[in-house]
Amino acid sequence: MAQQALLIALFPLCAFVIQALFGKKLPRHGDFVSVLAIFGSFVVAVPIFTKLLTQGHVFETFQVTWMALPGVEASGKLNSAANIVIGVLINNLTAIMLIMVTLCASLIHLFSVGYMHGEERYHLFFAYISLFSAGMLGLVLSDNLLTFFMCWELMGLCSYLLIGFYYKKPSAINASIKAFMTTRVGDTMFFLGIAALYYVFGTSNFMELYKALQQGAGHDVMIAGFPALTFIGFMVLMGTIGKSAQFPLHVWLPDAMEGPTPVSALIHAATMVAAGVFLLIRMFPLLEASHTILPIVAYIGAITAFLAALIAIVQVDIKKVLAYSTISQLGYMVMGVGVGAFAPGFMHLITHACFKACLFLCSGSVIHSVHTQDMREMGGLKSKMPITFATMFIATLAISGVPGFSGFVSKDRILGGALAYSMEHQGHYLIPLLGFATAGITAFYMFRMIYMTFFGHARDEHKHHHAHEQPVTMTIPLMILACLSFAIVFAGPTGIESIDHMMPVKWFDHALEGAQHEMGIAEHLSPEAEAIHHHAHGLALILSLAVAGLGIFISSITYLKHILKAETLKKMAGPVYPLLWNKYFFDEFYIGILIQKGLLKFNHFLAVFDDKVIDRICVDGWRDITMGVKSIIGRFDDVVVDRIMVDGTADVTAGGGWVLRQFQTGKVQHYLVLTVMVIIVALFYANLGLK
Amino acid sequence: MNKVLLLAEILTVASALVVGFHPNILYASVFLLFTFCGVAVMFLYAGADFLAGAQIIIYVGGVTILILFAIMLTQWLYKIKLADLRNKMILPAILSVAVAVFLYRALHQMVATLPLQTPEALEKFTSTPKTALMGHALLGSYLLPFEAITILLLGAMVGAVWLARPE
Amino acid sequence: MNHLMQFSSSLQGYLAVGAMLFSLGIFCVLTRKNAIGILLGIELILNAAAINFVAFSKFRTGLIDGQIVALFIMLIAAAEAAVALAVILRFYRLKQTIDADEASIMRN
Amino acid sequence: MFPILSVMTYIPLLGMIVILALPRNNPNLVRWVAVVATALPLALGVYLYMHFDRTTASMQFVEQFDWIKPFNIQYYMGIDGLSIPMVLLTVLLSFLCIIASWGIENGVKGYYAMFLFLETGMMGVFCALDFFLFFLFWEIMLLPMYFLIGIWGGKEKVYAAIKFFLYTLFGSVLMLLVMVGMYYYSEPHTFNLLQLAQGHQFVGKTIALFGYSLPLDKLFWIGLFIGFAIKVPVWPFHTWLPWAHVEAPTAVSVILAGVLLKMGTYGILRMNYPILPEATLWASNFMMILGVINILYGAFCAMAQKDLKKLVAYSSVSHMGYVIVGMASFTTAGVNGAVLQMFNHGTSTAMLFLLVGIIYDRVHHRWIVKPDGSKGFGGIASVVPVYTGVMAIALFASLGLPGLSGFISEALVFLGAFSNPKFQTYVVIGSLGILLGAAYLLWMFMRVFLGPLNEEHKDLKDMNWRETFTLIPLCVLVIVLGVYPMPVLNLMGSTLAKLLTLFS
Repeated sequence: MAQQALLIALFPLCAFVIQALFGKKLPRHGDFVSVLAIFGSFVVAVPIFTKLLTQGHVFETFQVTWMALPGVEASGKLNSAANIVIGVLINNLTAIMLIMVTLCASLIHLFSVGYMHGEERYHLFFAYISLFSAGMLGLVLSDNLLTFFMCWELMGLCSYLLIGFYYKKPSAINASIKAFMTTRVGDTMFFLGIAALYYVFGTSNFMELYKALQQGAGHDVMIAGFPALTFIGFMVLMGTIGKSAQFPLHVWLPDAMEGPTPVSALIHAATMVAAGVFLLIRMFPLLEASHTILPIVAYIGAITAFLAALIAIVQVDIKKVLAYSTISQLGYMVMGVGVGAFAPGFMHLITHACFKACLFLCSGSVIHSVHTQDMREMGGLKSKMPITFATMFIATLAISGVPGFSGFVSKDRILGGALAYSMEHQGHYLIPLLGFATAGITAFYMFRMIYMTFFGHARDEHKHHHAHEQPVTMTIPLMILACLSFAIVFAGPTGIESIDHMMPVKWFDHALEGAQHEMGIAEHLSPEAEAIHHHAHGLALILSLAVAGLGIFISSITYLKHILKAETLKKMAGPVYPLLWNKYFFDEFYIGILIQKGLLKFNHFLAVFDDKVIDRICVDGWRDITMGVKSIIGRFDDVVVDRIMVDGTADVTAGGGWVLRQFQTGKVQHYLVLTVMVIIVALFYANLGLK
Repeated sequence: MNKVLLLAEILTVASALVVGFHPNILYASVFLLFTFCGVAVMFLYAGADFLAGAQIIIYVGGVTILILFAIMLTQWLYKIKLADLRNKMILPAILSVAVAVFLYRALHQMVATLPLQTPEALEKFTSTPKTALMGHALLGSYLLPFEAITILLLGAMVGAVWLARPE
Repeated sequence: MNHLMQFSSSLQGYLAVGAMLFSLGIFCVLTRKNAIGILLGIELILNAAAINFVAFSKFRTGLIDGQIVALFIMLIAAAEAAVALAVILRFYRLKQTIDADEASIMRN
Repeated sequence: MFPILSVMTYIPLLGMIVILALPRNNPNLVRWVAVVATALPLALGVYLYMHFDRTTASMQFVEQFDWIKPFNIQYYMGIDGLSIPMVLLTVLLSFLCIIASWGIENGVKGYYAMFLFLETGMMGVFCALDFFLFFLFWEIMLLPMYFLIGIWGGKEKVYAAIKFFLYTLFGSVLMLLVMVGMYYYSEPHTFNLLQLAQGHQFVGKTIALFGYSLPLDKLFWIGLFIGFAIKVPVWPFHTWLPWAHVEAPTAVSVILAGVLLKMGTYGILRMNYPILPEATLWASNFMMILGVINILYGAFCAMAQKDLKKLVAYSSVSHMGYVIVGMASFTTAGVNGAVLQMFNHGTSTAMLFLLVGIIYDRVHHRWIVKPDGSKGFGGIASVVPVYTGVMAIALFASLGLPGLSGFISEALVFLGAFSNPKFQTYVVIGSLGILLGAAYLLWMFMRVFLGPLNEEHKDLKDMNWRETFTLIPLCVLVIVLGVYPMPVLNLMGSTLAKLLTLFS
């Protein structure tokens, strides 16, 4: 089965090759190739998933030697210790990820057919997006960090290409290079983490890593002055921070909205950015073993979630709101992993992928219809676009944490985990605090978006007039994704555990338990801890319902009923508002200070240094030295010194025609004189030596 | 017999002096011819009969004539005075003398390090006719350099013809 | 006189003549402005080298090798003279002079 | 046995002679002769590749006989896993360069003759196993290069050529001294590289110089290293490279970056490592530092360049730094990665230079930003899509994107270097190069190809069949080796494994 599973990644890869080479000549510019390929992947992924559902557990591996690097043992025999082995790992996590990615990708492909219709470079769009799907699926299938990283980077490339898809637009290409470079900061460090992993464990295979960790390997190794596990853990975290747009490398994701909307849905909401969280989950045993990293993870997540949510409040671009909300939700997942709520973190990854993809596609549908992204120019679209409205509303309920929807289940569990963590570890009260605050803010800005877009009166009559519902290829994906936003898909009818625990089938929890067992992190809580957890989850349920309700309430009275003026809120915020509007001045700091004042100045300095100091002074400067000798000797003999020393010696040693052009006579005999002098010196020494 | 050798050496050096110092290039080249002849005699006395012959044929018969041709082709005997304009002479003179002195000293001292044959063997070697010996050497252990020099000569000839061809 | 004759037929005599020819050759090469004059000097230098080889062959090694090398020197000298004279003729045709100082176009 | 290496080496020489004998007024005939004279070695290279025994570390296709008996100089040719990737790279790039030079109009005969002569020199360097022979080919190669830059180069060609010549000559002098020294201190006197490598001959011996007693092997090591470092070029001996690359005609830049730079690192692996292993270990730290400096310095300088070709030239400095780092790590992955990087850099940088040459042929300038501050290009992706696509592949290969060849070698280099606990800090610093590499290349790509179209270039023509033909093989190599590097890796595995036993 593992070999067949490779097809899941290979289908889109083949589609990419076909599209890139022949796409332009195919009928319909070959969009069907990509769509069929990803549906093929979905079809292959389904049996794996059904196996998980029916048997509760899947585990398959398949490995090949990719690079044989023979080493020699002391006895002189060749060995293969350094060989690089890659392969496919299919376990519960993989199976869930596969079905999620293939499903979302299929739907988004389908949506793109309508959305991108008639665009220039239509075939390339599908080529890139197929390559992306191949990368993401390859990443999910990888059983080792090396291929994981390769796919990771491949996705980075596709992200770059797709953000810069409208390559004539300066803002788009700036955003694309920013995205690539910012994530590459994290990627580079992630790669160092992989190298360190190789050094410590001699492998990057996940299963072997888990086994080694269970045996307690790696605790006594130091790297560059740090404990190895902490070093690796930190580097892996940096990878996540780059890819999942966590604070402080979150700046690229909002700009990435320059890409076409399906790209935002697929890459910058559902899959690629979630890959960072997936990485943390895959590496969880290592993070846990290092002890120092997990709190950092939790804080990074909590801070990101909170800061991004705050910015989202003031955004007026519908896609930017969603972008910041994505950052914020990713922060939740990271926080969940950080507080040890590993399963809820993963669950949130999946649920978020579904409802965020839905939200993005809905926003795409709106944008496609009214040709603007500015929410201030929308309004009152509810009647014009009923399906879009309904699906988007469902997804909004899900992300806001309303019971009965998927987002509620996962978010509530994360918050419960965070609360339990702060109860167990005194002093970490900031984490749940930020978490709950974010939950409220999320509900607020999401409903703000819904109200501004669909309710009220039309603010731009012209645009409103032309608005229309989208064709069926675009609405079907919306509906399917909206269906997946209900809690029942993942947990139970309401999502509230105490009510739902009679439900016989809780496939998700079973699958995750299996996965945890496999990783060697199966929880065996002490009775006290059990009690704390139970208590915390109960408290979290009440609190999260309360804050979400509060958020929705404020949003409603402000943007729906206009009882509270948005202007009043703005005034109340005081100096915070400009801070949020300018996104905490991160861009100014990175681009203005670090890059322009720092890096580019330094580059320029080095280039000048290279040209003027090393080349001109150190190399060509021999001329000046000989010239200096000349002036010391003075006018000893015009003929000898000026014409011969300078013309001859200086130029030859000077090492450059710059000198030759200025001082050289080009006369044979002057060189000969020099030659003869050398001969004399040589003979003189020969005489000395022969004595 | 040594008188002849001494005379030859004097002739060699004296005419070389003329070559070095005479302002007229034509005279210089004619005296170069005498130098070559003197060297040929020295070769003869060193037991190098074949070389002496070759010296006469190649240098006296070939090179010198070539040089004279070149002079006549380039410096119209009637139009341009043949006096050779000189560069500054002091430094070259110093250098040349220094070279001569140091070279002689170096060689003189180096001689001691060379293997020395018995006087009988040397005498026997000097008195043997060399043509046959050289022939064997050239087609024996020196075959490769010999072939190389053949190609060099051919190349030089072709090159010279090509360079001097009419436009 | 006898002493001189003794010297002249010794190894030292040959070496002395060789050294003198060599230095005169160098002098000639360095001072003449005329390209043909320079060529004359080179011929002298080469002959000086040949003399030394022959001398060592006679007075020291008693082997044919020295003479072989001398022969090669001659051949190379001949080749060199041929090419050099061809170059000079060419140069003369180009510049209407054979003053070596004029041959400085390589200077760029 | 058929002397395949000699035949490969001398066919171009034969071609050169034939070309010199051809009439001057038929440049196309000259070109086709050159194509044949490089295609034959390429075909033989394919034969070599097929029949090369991957399982042994010993020399193959050996030709050995006495050449200059009195000095024990041998004519000794042979290849092992270290040389064969370089030999293949040489024949391939030479062939492609001959085709890429089709546009040369002045002095066609001389140009192609010199080019073929150059190929002979390069082949010889990679095949020679006798130090004397090696040195001979090394010098042979210098001469045509000098003329190719000095005659067919750009505006400052003479300066660049002389600079190149003097720099490399300086290196050659050091190498010559070491060569003679090795000959005299070896017992029995020999130039044979394999014999020199036996028995650690130079360890513990000293030599008196300037009144100091210096360890012989370290002295030799330094001399050789400087000689080769100039070729690599290792900072601070690199300043000839931007000049030479920028002024040289396109194909010569390709050869320069694709093959000549590798001679430096090849030489270090061929001589310093096996002959002087103790000194190599002694100097490993120093090499590592230089490697890291190369990576960063090259990258920083590249980012500040305004001339496209100069940017690529500095990127070569940076990329050769990876080779040094990998070599100095003494781990299986590191050294394999270094040699693979030599090959991969050869292909990817050749692509970049060819591409820059193509655009230069069209518009006769290469400014990213013109000296007056205006944009040199901008947005040409829309007029030359195929060109842009190929450029993107070359670029991404060069910046180490997974799936393309550069990544594999860089990854191996870093994995290897990190596995040596001595060097972890250096690797952490050096990894900044990965980041900077992406930065300058993408920034260049953005300024040249993306954005609004610069109206000056709206009539730019896309690549013609000849240009496409030169780039396709490289493209294929870059992609195939990026996905499955074994075709090259398995050539060198056994040889490098044996080499590493000296350091364990």
